[in-house]
Amino acid sequence: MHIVYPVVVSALLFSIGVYGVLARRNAILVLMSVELMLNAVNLNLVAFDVWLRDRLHGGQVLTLFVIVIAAAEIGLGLAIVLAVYRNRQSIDVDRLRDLSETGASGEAGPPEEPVGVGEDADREARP
Amino acid sequence: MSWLLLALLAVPLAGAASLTAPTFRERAVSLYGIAVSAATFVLAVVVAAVFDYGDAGRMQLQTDWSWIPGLDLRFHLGVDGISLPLVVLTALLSLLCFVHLAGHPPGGGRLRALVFTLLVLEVGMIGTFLALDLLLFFVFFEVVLIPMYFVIAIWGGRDRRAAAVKFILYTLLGSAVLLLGLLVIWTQTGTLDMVELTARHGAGIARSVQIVAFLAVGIGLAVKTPMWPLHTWLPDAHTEAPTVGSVLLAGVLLKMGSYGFARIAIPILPEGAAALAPWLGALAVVGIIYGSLACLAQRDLKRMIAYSSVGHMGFVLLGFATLTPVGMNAALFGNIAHGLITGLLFFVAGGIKERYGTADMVRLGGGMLRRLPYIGSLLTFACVASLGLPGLAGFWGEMLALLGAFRPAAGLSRPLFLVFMAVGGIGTVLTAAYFLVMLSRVTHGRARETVPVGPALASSEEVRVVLGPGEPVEPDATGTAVADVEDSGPAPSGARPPRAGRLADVTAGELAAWVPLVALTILFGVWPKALLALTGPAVQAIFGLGGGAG
Amino acid sequence: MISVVVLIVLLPFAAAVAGLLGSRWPRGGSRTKENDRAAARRAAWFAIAPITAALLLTLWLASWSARALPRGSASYPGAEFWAGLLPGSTEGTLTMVETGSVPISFTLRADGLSILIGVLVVVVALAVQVYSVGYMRDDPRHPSYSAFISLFTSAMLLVVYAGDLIVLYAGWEIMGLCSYLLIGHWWEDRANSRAAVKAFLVTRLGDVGFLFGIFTLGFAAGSFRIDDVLSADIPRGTLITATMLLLAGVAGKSAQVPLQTWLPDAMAGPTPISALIHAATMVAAGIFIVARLYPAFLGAQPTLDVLAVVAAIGMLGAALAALAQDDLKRVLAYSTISQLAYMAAGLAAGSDKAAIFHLLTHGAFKALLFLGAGAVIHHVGSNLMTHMGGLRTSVPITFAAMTVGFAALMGLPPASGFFSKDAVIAAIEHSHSPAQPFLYGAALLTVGVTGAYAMRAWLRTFFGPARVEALPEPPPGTAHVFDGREAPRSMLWPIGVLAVPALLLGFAGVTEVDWGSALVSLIVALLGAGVVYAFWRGAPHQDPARMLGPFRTACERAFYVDEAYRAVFARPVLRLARGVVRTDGQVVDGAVRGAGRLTMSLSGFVRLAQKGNAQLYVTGLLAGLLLITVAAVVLG
Amino acid sequence: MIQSIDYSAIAVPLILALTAGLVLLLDAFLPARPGGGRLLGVVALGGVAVSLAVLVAQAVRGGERRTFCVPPSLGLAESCSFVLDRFTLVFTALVLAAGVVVVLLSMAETSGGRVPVGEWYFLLLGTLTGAVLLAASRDLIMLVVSLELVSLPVFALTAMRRYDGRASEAALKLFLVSVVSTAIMLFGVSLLYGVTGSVHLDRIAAFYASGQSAAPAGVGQGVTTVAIVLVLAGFGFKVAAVPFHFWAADVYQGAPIPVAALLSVISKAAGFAGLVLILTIALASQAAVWAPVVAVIAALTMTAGNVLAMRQRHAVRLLAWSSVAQSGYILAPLAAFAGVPRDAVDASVAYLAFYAAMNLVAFGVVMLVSRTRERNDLDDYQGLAFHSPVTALSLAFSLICLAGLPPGLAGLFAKVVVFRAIVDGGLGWLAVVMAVNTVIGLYYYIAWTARLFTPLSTGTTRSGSAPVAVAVGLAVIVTLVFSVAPQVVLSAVG
Repeated sequence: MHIVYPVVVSALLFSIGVYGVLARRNAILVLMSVELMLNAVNLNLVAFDVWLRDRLHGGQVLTLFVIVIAAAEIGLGLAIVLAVYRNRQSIDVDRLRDLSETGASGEAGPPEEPVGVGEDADREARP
Repeated sequence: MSWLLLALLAVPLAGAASLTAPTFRERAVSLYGIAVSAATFVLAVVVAAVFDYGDAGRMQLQTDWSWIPGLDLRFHLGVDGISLPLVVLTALLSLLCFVHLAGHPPGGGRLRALVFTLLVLEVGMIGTFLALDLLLFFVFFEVVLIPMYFVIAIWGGRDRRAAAVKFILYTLLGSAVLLLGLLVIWTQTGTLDMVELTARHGAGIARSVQIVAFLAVGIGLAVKTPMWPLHTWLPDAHTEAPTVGSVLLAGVLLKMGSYGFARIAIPILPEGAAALAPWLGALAVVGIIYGSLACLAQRDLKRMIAYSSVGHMGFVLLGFATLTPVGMNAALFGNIAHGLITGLLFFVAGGIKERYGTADMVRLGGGMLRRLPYIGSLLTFACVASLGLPGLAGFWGEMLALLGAFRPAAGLSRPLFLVFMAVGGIGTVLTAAYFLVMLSRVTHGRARETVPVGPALASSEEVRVVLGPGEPVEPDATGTAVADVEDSGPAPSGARPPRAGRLADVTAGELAAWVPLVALTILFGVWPKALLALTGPAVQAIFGLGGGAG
Repeated sequence: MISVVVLIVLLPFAAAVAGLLGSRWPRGGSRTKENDRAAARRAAWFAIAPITAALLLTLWLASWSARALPRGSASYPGAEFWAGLLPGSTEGTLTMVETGSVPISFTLRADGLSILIGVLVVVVALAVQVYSVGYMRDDPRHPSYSAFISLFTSAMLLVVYAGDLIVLYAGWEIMGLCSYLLIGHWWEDRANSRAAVKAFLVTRLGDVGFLFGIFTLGFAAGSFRIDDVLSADIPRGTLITATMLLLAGVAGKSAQVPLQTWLPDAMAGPTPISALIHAATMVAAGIFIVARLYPAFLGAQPTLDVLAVVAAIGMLGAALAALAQDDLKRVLAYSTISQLAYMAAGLAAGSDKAAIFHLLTHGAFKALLFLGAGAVIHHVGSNLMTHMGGLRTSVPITFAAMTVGFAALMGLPPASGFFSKDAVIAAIEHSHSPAQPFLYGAALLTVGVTGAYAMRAWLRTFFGPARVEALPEPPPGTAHVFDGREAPRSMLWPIGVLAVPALLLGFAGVTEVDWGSALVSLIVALLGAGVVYAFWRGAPHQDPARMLGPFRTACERAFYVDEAYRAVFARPVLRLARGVVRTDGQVVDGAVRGAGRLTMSLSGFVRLAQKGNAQLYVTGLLAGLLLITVAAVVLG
Repeated sequence: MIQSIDYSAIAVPLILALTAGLVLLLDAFLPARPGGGRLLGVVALGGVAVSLAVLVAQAVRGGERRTFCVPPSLGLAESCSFVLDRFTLVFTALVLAAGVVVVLLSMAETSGGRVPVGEWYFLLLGTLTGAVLLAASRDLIMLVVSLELVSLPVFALTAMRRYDGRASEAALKLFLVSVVSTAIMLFGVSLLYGVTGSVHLDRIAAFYASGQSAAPAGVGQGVTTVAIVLVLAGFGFKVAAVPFHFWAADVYQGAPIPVAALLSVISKAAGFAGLVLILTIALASQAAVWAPVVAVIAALTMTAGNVLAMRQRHAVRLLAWSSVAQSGYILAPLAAFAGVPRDAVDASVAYLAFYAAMNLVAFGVVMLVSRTRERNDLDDYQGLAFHSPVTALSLAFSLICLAGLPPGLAGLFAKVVVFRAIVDGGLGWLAVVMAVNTVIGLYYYIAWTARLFTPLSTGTTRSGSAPVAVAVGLAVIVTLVFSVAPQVVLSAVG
C-alpha cells in the first residue's frame, strides 16, 4: 500500500478535527474534535514508522507518548470546563467574552470578589 | 593626568547620586547644585589648562578600559581641539543654569528632583563630548533623553506633556537610526575606536556602504542639530521647557548633533560625506531661509528664538557640507558661538516671561527699554550678537561658513556651493530682519500700563476679541489696558500675572548667570584666534592633509 | 608710529565703553531728573575728551606724514597724488588668524588718503559731540546717545585705517549698527524704530555683496591684506566680478541708486546724527573704499561704466526729488545722495583725486548745513519749511553760516564747493569712457537743479513772510523746542568752526581749476537759481516747487521707488513668512503628528480582533498559519 | 539492553520533580494549619534553590554530559536525547532564577486563601521541571513531552483560583489555543519524521546535510517546508508570535499575576529554547527556508505587540502586549542565522536573559500595587512616586530598561546586541522596522513612567508584602548587575 493513502486519511481526519474545533459551540464537543486531531497525528506517525521500516520505531514510541499526552490534556480540559460551568453556568465558548480589549478598557470590568458579594452574584443569575 | 576626564564625569554623577539621600533641606539643594556644577567647571578649566595647545590635533588625556568585551565596547575617553571647547562650554552653561536656578526656581516646585535631573543631564552631555568609542558615544548620546524629557514634562509650560513626548520620540527615532549607522561602520571595519577609524580615513569600507552609513548617521545627527525637515520637535520643546531647560537644550544638546558630524560622520566616512555633501548643503541652506522666515512671522518670543536656532545651525551644517578645513572650523566656531548667544537669549527670554507672565510678543506690548532698561539692553545685545555683528562671536561662524562655501572641497560642484553661499548671504539679511523686527515690537514703542487685577478675561476667546484676531494689532492703537489676562487653564508653570506698576529689573542672580556669556561673546568676537587656533590643527588632521588651502 | 594709529582708533572706542557703563554707575538705574542731568554731563565729558585727544593725534600724524620722506615708489600706481601730498605711510599687524584657507591679519595701515579722511571724520565728530550737548540737553538717554556716536567714530576710523579687508568689513558693519541705534534713538515713536530697521536692512543687503566681493579678492590674491590684494595680478574676469560685488556694498552704504531709499527715512534720527553719519562720514565710506582700492577698479573698466550710469541716474533723480521736498532735512538728505553721486561720477571718470577733494568739502559744508538746519528746527520746532520763513533776522548767525553752506552746495566761487565740484566736472569732461557724454550731460543738468533746490530752500527758510503762530508742544521724543531765542552758544560754536573749511577748503585745489568748465557750471547754477528766484518773487507765500508742475508729487515721493521696493520685497517676504509658518505647522509638523495618529488608528484597527472569543483566536491562528505555509512553500 | 542513565546529568530536573512530589505529600499529610501555605512555599523555594546549586556545580565542573543515548548503528554516530551543554546550562539557570522569583510571588498569592496551596506549588515545580527538560532535550519525542509538561500545569494554575469566572475563562482560552497549536506541531513533527526517518535532532541534521531525500525531490522539499512551518507553530504559540498572539492579553489579565509572570518569562523561555534547538540544530542546513519566515514573523510580532500596547489602560494587559513585542525583538536575530549563525543565537539568548530580569521587576511591582487596588488600571499608578518611592523607582527603571534607554542600560545593551546581529546578518529592513518599533514602544513605556511621577491628591497607604518585596529586590539587583556589567550575560551566552 503506498504511503500516500494513510497520509491523506490523516490529513482529512486532521481537517475534520479543525472544523470541529472552530464550528462547535459546546466546549466538550470542541475537546472531542481536538482528540480527533491528535489521533490523526498518531495515524500519520504509525504509517510513517511502518513505511520507513525504522529499526528504532521512533514513530510508534512517539505515538504512545501522544496518546498519553492526549489523555492528560482531556482530563485537564474537562476539569477546566467543569470550573467554567461552576462559575458561569454555561460552557458555550461564544459566551465567554468577559476578557477582551473592549471589555477590559471599555467599562473597566468590576473587581472580582468571592461569590455572594458584588457583581459576580448577579452575573451568576444570568443564564 | 588621564584621571581628570574620569573625574569630570564622576563628580556630577556622584553629586546626583548623593542627592537621593533624604537629608537635604530645600534651600540647601540649589546651593548644593551650584557647588557640584562649580566643581565640574573647575575640573573642566583644569583640563583646559593641562591641555597641550601646541599639539591640539592629537587626542590627549586618554583613558581606555574595556567595559563590555562582548560588544567590544571600551570606556575610551579623550579630548582634543574639537571637543575641549565644547566640554568647557557645557560645564560653564550648566554652572550658569544652576546659578540662575538659585535665584529663580521654576514653577513646578520639587527643586531637588530638578537638580538631580540637571546633574544627570550634565553627565550625559560631557560624556558625549569625551567619548571616543562609537557605542560609548551612543550611550551618552541617549543618556540625555530621559532627563530632558522629565525637565520639559514636569517643569514645563502649559502643554508641556505633548511637547516632551514629541521631543523624546523624535530624538529616539533619530538615535535609533544613528545606532544602525554606527553598527554598519562597526561591521565593516571591525573596530569601534574613533581615533583608529579617523586615522583610516574610511579605508576598508566600500563607497556604497559609506553612503548608506553616512545617510543613517547623518539622519540621526540631523534630528539633533535640527536640520530642516527634521526640526519640528524643537520649537515645541523650547516653548514649553523651563528657562534652564531651554538654555541647556539650545546651548548644548544641539551641539551634540553637530559635534557628531565633526567627530563621526565626516572623518570616518569621507567618501560617503563627499557623495551626500551637496544634499547636506542644500538642506542646511533651506534650513537657514526657512528658519529665518518662520521667525519673521512668530508671535511667541521663545518659539522665535527656537526657530532662530534652526537658522544658525543651518550655517553650521553648511560649514560641514563644504568639507573644507575652513568650513569645519566655521562649523565648530559657530557651535560655540551659538551655544553662548542662544543661551543668553533664552536666559533673557525666560526672565521676560517670568516678569510679564507671557512670552507672546503682542501681549508684551512694547516699551521694554523704558520699563526694564537693563533687560531690554541685554536683549538688544543678544539679538545683535545673534544676527552676526562683526566684533561679536556670531559673525565668525557665519562668515567663515560662507568663505568655505565660496570654494568647497575638490569633489564638490562649485556653482552649486556658490548658490548656497548667495542664499546663505540672503539668510543673514533675513536673520537681521527678524531680530530687529522683534526688537522694535518688544523693546521699542510706548509701554502699556498693566492695570492691577481687573476683570479676569475668562476664556482665551475674549482675549482674542480684546487684542484683535490673527494679525498682531499694534498695541498702541488699541490702547487697551491688559487686565490680569490668564488663558483658560491655570498655567501651573507659575507664570505669575504681571505685578502692578514697577517690574523688577535684572536681579543680581540673573546678572551673575548672564555676564559671563556676554563677556565670552565679546572675547571670541574680538579675538577669534582663541578658538580657531584650537580647532585648526584638529581639523587639518581630520582632512588628513598638512596645510591644504581648502 | 603704528601705535598712534591704534590709539586714534581705540580712544573713541574707550569713550563709548566708558559712556555706556560709567555714566550712571554710582546711582544705578533710578531715572530721576537730576540723575539724568548729572549722567548727561558726565557722558558729555566721556565723549568729548577722548575725541579731542584723537583729533590732536590725527593732526600730529598728518604733520608727521607730510614731513616724512616718500618711502620709495608708492606701492600701487594710483597712489602718487597722495604720496605727493602726504607721503609718509605706516602699517602694523597685530596678529595673523589662521582660518584654514585664506588667513586674516589684524592690520592697521595709515597713508595719505586715510589720514585725510581721518582728519575729516574726527573734526566732524568733535563738532557733532559738542553740538549735541546743547541739542540734547534734557534728553533722558543722552549717555547712550553720545556713547553710540563715539562707537560710530571708532568704527569709521577702523574702516579708514584698516589694512585688511575683513577688519575693514568689521568696521563697516559696526558703522551700520551704530546708524541703526542712533536713527532709532527716539524709539518711543514706532516710525523712528521702523526707519532704523529699514536703514540697517538695506545697508546689510549691500554688505552681503560687499563680503562676497572681499571673498573673491581674498581668494584671488591669497590674502585679505589690502597691499597684497592691490599688488597681486588678478585675472581681469575675477577683478570685474569682485569690483561689481564691492559696488553693491558701496551702493548700500553711500545710498546710491539701487539702495538709496533708506537715507531720506534716516532723517528720523536726531539732526546731529544726520550731520555726522548721514552727511559727512558713513555715507562717504563707500566712496572712500573705491578710492582705497582704486587700482583694482581701474583694472575693471566695465565696473566704472556701471558706476558712471548709476551715478548719473542717482544725481539727477535725487536733485529733482530735493527740489520738491517740504521737509528741510529731507531736502538735505536728497542733496547728499546727489552729491555722493557726483563723487561716484568723479571716480567713474577716472580721477579719485577730484572725488576725494569733493568728499572733503562736501563733508564740511553738508555737516554745516545740517547743524544749521538743526538750529533752525530748534528755533521753529518743526522740520517743515511751510512753518519757516523770514528767519534771517531772528537767527542771524545761523543764517550767515547756512548761506555759506548753500553757496558751497551751489558751487558759487568763494565757497569750497565751487572748486571741488569744478574738479569733478573737469574730470568728467576729460574722461574718455563710453558713458562720458551721458554722464557729462547729467552732471551739468544736476548743477542747474542743485542751484534751484539750494536757492529754494534758502529762500523759503530765511526770506518771505515770517510765520508767528505758536506750535503745540510736541509729544516727548520728537524734535526739541527752544524758547524762540537763537540756539545756545554750545551749538553755534561748532557751526562757526565748520563754516571756515566750508568757505576756505576750496582754495587748497585752486591751482588745478579748469576755468572753462568752472565758468560753464557757474552759469548753469546761477540760471537754475534765477528761475527759482523768479517763481518765488511772483508769490512769496507759495512753494517755488510748483514749477515742476505735474512731476511735483512724483519728485516728492522720489519717483515711488520706496513704495515699489515695499511692494516687491517687503510685503511678499512677510506673506512668505506667514506661509512658511503655516506650512511648518501643517505639512512638516503635520507629517510628524500624522504618523502618530496613523499608528493610533492602526492600533485601533488591530484591536478589533481582540473581541475575547476564543474560537476567533483559533481561527486567526489557523488562517495566519495557512498564509505562512503557502508563502513559505511558494516563495521558498 | 538497558540504557545506562547518567544521574548526575539529569540531577536538576530530578530534584525539581522529587520536590514536587514531596510538596504534594506534605500538603496531603500535614494538618491544615493556617501557616501551612508558607511552609510549602519554603519547601518549594528550597527545592529550586538546591537545583540551582547543583546547576552551578555542574557549570563549574564544565564539560558536556550526555545521557539517554542510542548506540551508534549503520554509519550514524551515537546520538543522545538528553545533553547538558553551555546552551542548556544558560537556559536552566534563566528558568530557575525566574522560578525563584515566581515562587516568591506565589507565596503572596497563596496566602490569600482562595488557592489550594499544595496543588499550586506541585504544578509550579512541574512546569519548572518541564522547562529544564526541554532545554536539555535533543530529540523530537523528548521535546514534545517536555513542551507538554511546561504547558499543562500552567492551564491548571490559571484556573486554580476558586470562584473566579475570569480565571477559568482565561484557562479555557489558553487551553483551547494551546491544544490546537500542539496538535499542529505534532502533525508537523510527524511529517518531519516521515521525511527524515529519524527522531533525533542531530540525525535529522545529518539527513538534510547529506541532501538525499526519501520521496522524489520536489515533494520532499515541499513537505519539509510544510513540516518546518507547522513545527514552528507550536513554539510560535509558546512565544506568542504573531499569528499565535491573540490569547496573550486576555489570559494574562485573567490569570493570577504570578502565573502571568510565569507565562511571560518561563514558558516563553521554554518556547525559545525549543525553537532554537529545532531551528539551529536540526534544521540548520534548511536556514534558507525558515529564516525569511522567522524574519517576517518577528517584524509582525514586534509591530503588533507595540501597536496593541499603545492604547492600553490596564497594567497587566499592557505588560502582556509589551512581552509580545519583546518576543518579536528576541525572534529578530534568529532570522539572521543564515548570515552569522553563532552571533544570532547568542544575541537572541542574551536578549532573553535581559528581558527576563526586566520583565520580572515589572510584574513584581504590579503584583505589589495590585494587592491594594484590585482593578489594576494605569491610573492606580498615578503619583506612586510620592507614596512608595522605591517601588515607583524600580518600576520606572524596569520600564525604561524595556524601552531601551540609558538609565536602563540593560535594555540598551540588549537592543545593541540584537541590532548588531541583525545588521551583521544583512537584514537592513528588519533593523529599520525594529528601530521604528523601539520608538512606538517608548511611547507607552514613557506614558506609564510619566504617570508615576505626576502628583495625585489622594494617596492610599499600601500594605506591603515581604516575599514580593524580596522578589522585586532580587530582580532589580539582577537587572542592575546586567546594566553595569552586561558582560556577565554576554560571556555566559557565548
